[in-house]
Amino acid sequence: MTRPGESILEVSDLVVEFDGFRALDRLSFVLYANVLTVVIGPNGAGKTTFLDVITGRTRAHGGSVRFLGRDITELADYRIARLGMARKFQAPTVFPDLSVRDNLRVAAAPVKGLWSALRGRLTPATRAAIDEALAVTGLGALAARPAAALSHGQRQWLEIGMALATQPRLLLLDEPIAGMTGEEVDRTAELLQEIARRRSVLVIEHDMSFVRRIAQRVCVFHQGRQLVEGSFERISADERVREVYLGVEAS
Amino acid sequence: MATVAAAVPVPRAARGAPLLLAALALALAAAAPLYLSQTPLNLLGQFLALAILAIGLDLIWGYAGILSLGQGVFFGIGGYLMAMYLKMQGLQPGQLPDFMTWSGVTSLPLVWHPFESFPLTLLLVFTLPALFAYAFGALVFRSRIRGVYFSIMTQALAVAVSTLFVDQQQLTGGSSGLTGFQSILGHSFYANATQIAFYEVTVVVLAAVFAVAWYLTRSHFGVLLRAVRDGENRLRFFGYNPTVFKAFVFALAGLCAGLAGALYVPQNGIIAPGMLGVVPSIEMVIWVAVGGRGTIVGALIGALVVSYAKYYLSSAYPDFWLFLVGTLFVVVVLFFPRGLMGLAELAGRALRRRGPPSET
Amino acid sequence: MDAAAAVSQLFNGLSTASILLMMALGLAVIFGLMGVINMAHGELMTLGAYMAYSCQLLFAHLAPAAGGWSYLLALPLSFAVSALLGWAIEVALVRHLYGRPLETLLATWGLSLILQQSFREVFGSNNVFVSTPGALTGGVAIGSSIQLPYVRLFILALAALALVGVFLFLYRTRNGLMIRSVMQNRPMAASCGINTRRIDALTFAFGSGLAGLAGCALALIGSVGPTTGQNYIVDSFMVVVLGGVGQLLGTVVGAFSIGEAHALIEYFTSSTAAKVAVFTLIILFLQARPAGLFPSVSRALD
Amino acid sequence: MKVSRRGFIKGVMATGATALGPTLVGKTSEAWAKGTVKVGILHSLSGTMAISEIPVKNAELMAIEEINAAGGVMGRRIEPVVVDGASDWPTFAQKARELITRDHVATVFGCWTSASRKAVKPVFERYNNLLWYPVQYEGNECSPNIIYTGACPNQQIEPAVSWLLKNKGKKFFLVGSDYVFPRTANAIIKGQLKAMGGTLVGEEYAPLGHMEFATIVNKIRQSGADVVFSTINGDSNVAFYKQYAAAGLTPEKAPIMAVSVAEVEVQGIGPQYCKGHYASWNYFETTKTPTNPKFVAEFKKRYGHSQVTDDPIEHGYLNVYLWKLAAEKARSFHPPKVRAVVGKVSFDAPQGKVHVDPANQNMYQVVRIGEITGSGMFREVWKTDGLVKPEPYSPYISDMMCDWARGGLVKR
Repeated sequence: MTRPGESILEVSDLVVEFDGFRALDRLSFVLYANVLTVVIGPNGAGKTTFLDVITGRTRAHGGSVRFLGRDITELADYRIARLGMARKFQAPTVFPDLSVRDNLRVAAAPVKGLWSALRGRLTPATRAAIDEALAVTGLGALAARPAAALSHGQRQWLEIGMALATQPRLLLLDEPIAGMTGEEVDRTAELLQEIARRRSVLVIEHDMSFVRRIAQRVCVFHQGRQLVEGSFERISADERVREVYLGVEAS
Repeated sequence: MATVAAAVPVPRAARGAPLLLAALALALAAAAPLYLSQTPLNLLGQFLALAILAIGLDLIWGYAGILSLGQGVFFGIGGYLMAMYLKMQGLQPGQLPDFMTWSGVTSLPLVWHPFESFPLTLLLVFTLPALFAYAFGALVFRSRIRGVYFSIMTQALAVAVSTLFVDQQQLTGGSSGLTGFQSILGHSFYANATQIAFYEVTVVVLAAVFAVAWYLTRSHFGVLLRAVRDGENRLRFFGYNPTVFKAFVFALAGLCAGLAGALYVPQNGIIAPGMLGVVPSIEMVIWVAVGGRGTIVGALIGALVVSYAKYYLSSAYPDFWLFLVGTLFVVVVLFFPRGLMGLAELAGRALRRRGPPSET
Repeated sequence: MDAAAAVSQLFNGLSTASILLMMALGLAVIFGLMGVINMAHGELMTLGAYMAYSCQLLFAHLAPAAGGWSYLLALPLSFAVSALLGWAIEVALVRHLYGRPLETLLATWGLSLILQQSFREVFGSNNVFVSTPGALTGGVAIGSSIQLPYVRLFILALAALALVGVFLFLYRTRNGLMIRSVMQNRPMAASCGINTRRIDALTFAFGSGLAGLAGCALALIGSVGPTTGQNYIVDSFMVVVLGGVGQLLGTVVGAFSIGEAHALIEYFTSSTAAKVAVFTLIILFLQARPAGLFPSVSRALD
Repeated sequence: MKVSRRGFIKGVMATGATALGPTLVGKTSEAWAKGTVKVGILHSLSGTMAISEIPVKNAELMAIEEINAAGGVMGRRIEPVVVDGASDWPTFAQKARELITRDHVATVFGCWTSASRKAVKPVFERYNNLLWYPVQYEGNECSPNIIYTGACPNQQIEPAVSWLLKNKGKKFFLVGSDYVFPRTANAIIKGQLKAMGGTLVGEEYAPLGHMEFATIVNKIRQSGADVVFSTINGDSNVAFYKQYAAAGLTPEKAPIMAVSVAEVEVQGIGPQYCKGHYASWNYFETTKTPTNPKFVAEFKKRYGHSQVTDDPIEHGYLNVYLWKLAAEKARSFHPPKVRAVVGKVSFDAPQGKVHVDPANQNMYQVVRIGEITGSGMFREVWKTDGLVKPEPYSPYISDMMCDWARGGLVKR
């Protein structure tokens, strides 16, 4: 188990290009364990591309990614996931035809190979993980419903629940409160803080009031690089950040 | 309280009903030689063999969302393997199958040697179509070709393989295919008893394939197949490698198709490259679409209904049955995307609604 | 292979490519916009070929003296009639299956059966022949052993013209702009007030018209019968898959590569071997570049 | 619930029985004991072969109607049962079985491709029925249950090769569709060329339905061939002739001798592309016999004036008459009895008087070579003096022969 303050993810000199455009430009970044970190930055700063690279969805053209001390730069996406990295996408991406419980079961299964799927045994530990996810997300009453029947916010939680059910070491969340009502945002904030007590969490977010509410540490990306990092107060006082966010009230 | 108590047994009975129906259908099918004369029995046997393929197709299309327009290839491989064995039966030592003589072949080609042995043929029937499907699937899925792209690739496969089979006349009998079988395991090929045996074997294999498919689709594996269908990439981020699942289920469908071919050939008496091509492969998909995909039962029923309809219509209305068949496909896809099973379900719900108000 | 044979074969490859290109252009435009594969594309092509035949009949009855000109009328007519049918197919069938590409594939296949049988009812089950206009008989002789047939040169020119036409339509007209915007971001285009349904129908009609034109060209060198379209359909799919979706250049290079590869392999082996080899090469090529020669970049997850 | 479920099952079974009725409940009565006699017509009415087979079906129906109009066979009206083989060989096998066991037909007229014939052969042998096959073929078959009236290799291919060697040149280029007939035909031709001093300068096959012949034409050009012997079948012919002409090859430089191009095909290709090339058959629409004008006129009257007759159409027609005559001779519709006397009757067909060789159940007939004219007809340029005895096993590739007097397939 990593202790707070220990680094869990180290990214150095990461380069990604699309048709000559540098989405990530020698980006270096360190994520500390059990610190709820939020990445902010204007559109096109490379935030989502950054998530794509560390989860193995996009290949880096240069630089390296180390997760739990292991070089994962060239590792296949599903292998990275197996190491304990879970990701919640920007738009809710649950399996609409499966029930809420089946969705969680897909995520919670401890072995993700073919044969265990064919044997199809549900271990007590998996069952417990599913129940816990149901409890944490408050979807217990809807367990038998197909995910397609959930509201938008409920789907967001289900996806967070699924990410949690994989028992990740690191949880990556891309704009988790997009499209949520005020009440749902409050609940999500509580949920994230609850999760961050035991796990490392990285959030990408635009909503500054939400960021202020949850962030223990904030990193600002700009033009494919990390511009500055620190506490929310420090970031909001930074000249460069104000410049980047011209027109955005940071205080 | 009373309504709740009354409501409980209904789902339980409903859960038992499919099993009961299946058992009944199996018994009815197995006893067919008692009440059907030879020709209809033979026809039914062919259709049941095709149903085996349809079940495999439903596994990949209905559950995993993989639309193959090349199942004829695996059907054909199974069929050719069986036909090669049948062709070797009843030959004098040193004698060659007739078409080889016409093609100027003087000694038995190497690939034909295994088919002198029945166990070896069986082994190949069970493994070769599945292995070939696995290899093709793994290759194509690995590079993340899917959706319509994958369908087109399978179509190309069907064209390439059927062209190859036509071309290699000295090995495959060319476009005429393999026919004119004499005997099997020392029994006359066309004897009634032999044909009934083929039929019964088909029923048994179909039942086994059905049972396996039923189990698989209701297991965690089935859940994962549907997850592959609805969000293959999402699965990756939960630590699954969808390629393995897809290649496996594609191989399974290939196995079903191969078995279907191997059982179809002895009952129809011929296998030809035309059956490996694009058109029959699409027809196979239509069986599943008409029956209702993602239900297994639907695939079985669809294969029987469509095959029979085609057989009947092409005799009754030889001049315009293509109109009828074409229209059927368009109508089913447009208006009944869930096929006959969807219709049956609607009808069932309507019946239940008219019955006593048992829902709480 | 001596120089003469090499030149002839390069030319043969080019002329095969030109037909594939005309077939595939329509398919690629439709596929690129709507993500659907139209299995009745071959029948739309057949329709174009039958239009050439119909014009020939018409002239033979009304103006036998001007019979040689019938083909000139057939060219725009084949485009128009196929486009009209394509429009009807979109409105009656494809539109209702939006977002279900695999179902569209099956439904249009059913439609192709209906169309084949219709051709048989209307034009008879026999093949019909379209005679080459007098101006296109013969060819350019190069040396003693090479002749580049005028028909082939004409089809080559027609394909180039079709390509230019598609380019101008997509990049120089208002409708083309709308088509491209729908191609790139459908919801955004819709919210900008573009009637995406109309654009879909328009594109489908346009692509179908191109198929008709291809059929009209084919009538000069191949057979015209109810099942004519079936002989070309899989090859044109291959062009689209190989070329990648969303860029005209991909379709052009795809058609060119398949045409030339086929001609060269066939020269040294047989046409069966060439067919099998080309398909195998395409499958292997897609291993390296799954999205084709010129993939369109997308960030969507699924 | 229970009642309705049982009702449902009953309903399903009842529906099933009705649906299966036409096929599954066999008719036990002898169909030809009732004033009519049923015969099967088994051709492709859909798919790629429909183009060739539909006119043959029409000719067979025409013969049946003529016979019925003239009083039928032994006082019975012929009732044709038409089924669609759909250009698919397994379907042919299914339909043949259905005709024999469900409809209890007395005999069947049908098939075109060798593949379809080979598919139904075991069925006819199994049920000991009789198939009348109207198309020229590659031989190499000896079935007691098939009457082959189309030309054997020695009644079409071999005379054509001899004629070419004598009149057109020694260097042969062989081109064919990729299936059993062209491959066997070419094996025979190669044997014959070797024996008669010709040379082979090229041999190419294209898949059925192939449309791009530019490369093959290029190879023909490069080879310096004197003659092209074509066994291309079906749609591909159109592409082949058009592209042959477009490449500047003419009948004067290198004529094409075809064995699968008759009047119907010439219509589809366009006479302008075939003019001056040759084909070898037993019958042309222009063949001058006393009976032919009536046959041609009748066919056009029934099926339209643009319709042409050709060799397979004529064979389909004469098959029905040969069967009628044999049945009358046997005084029975029972297939084995008809077969037993099939060699004892002769028919004055549109191509002239013909009769079946009882030894191998192929037909004695005249061989003709025609040059294609601008109107899409054939001008006869050569014919054999008399009827040619059929030899289904060509001596150039086989040491076997078919002789039912000696029990079937035996060494020559």
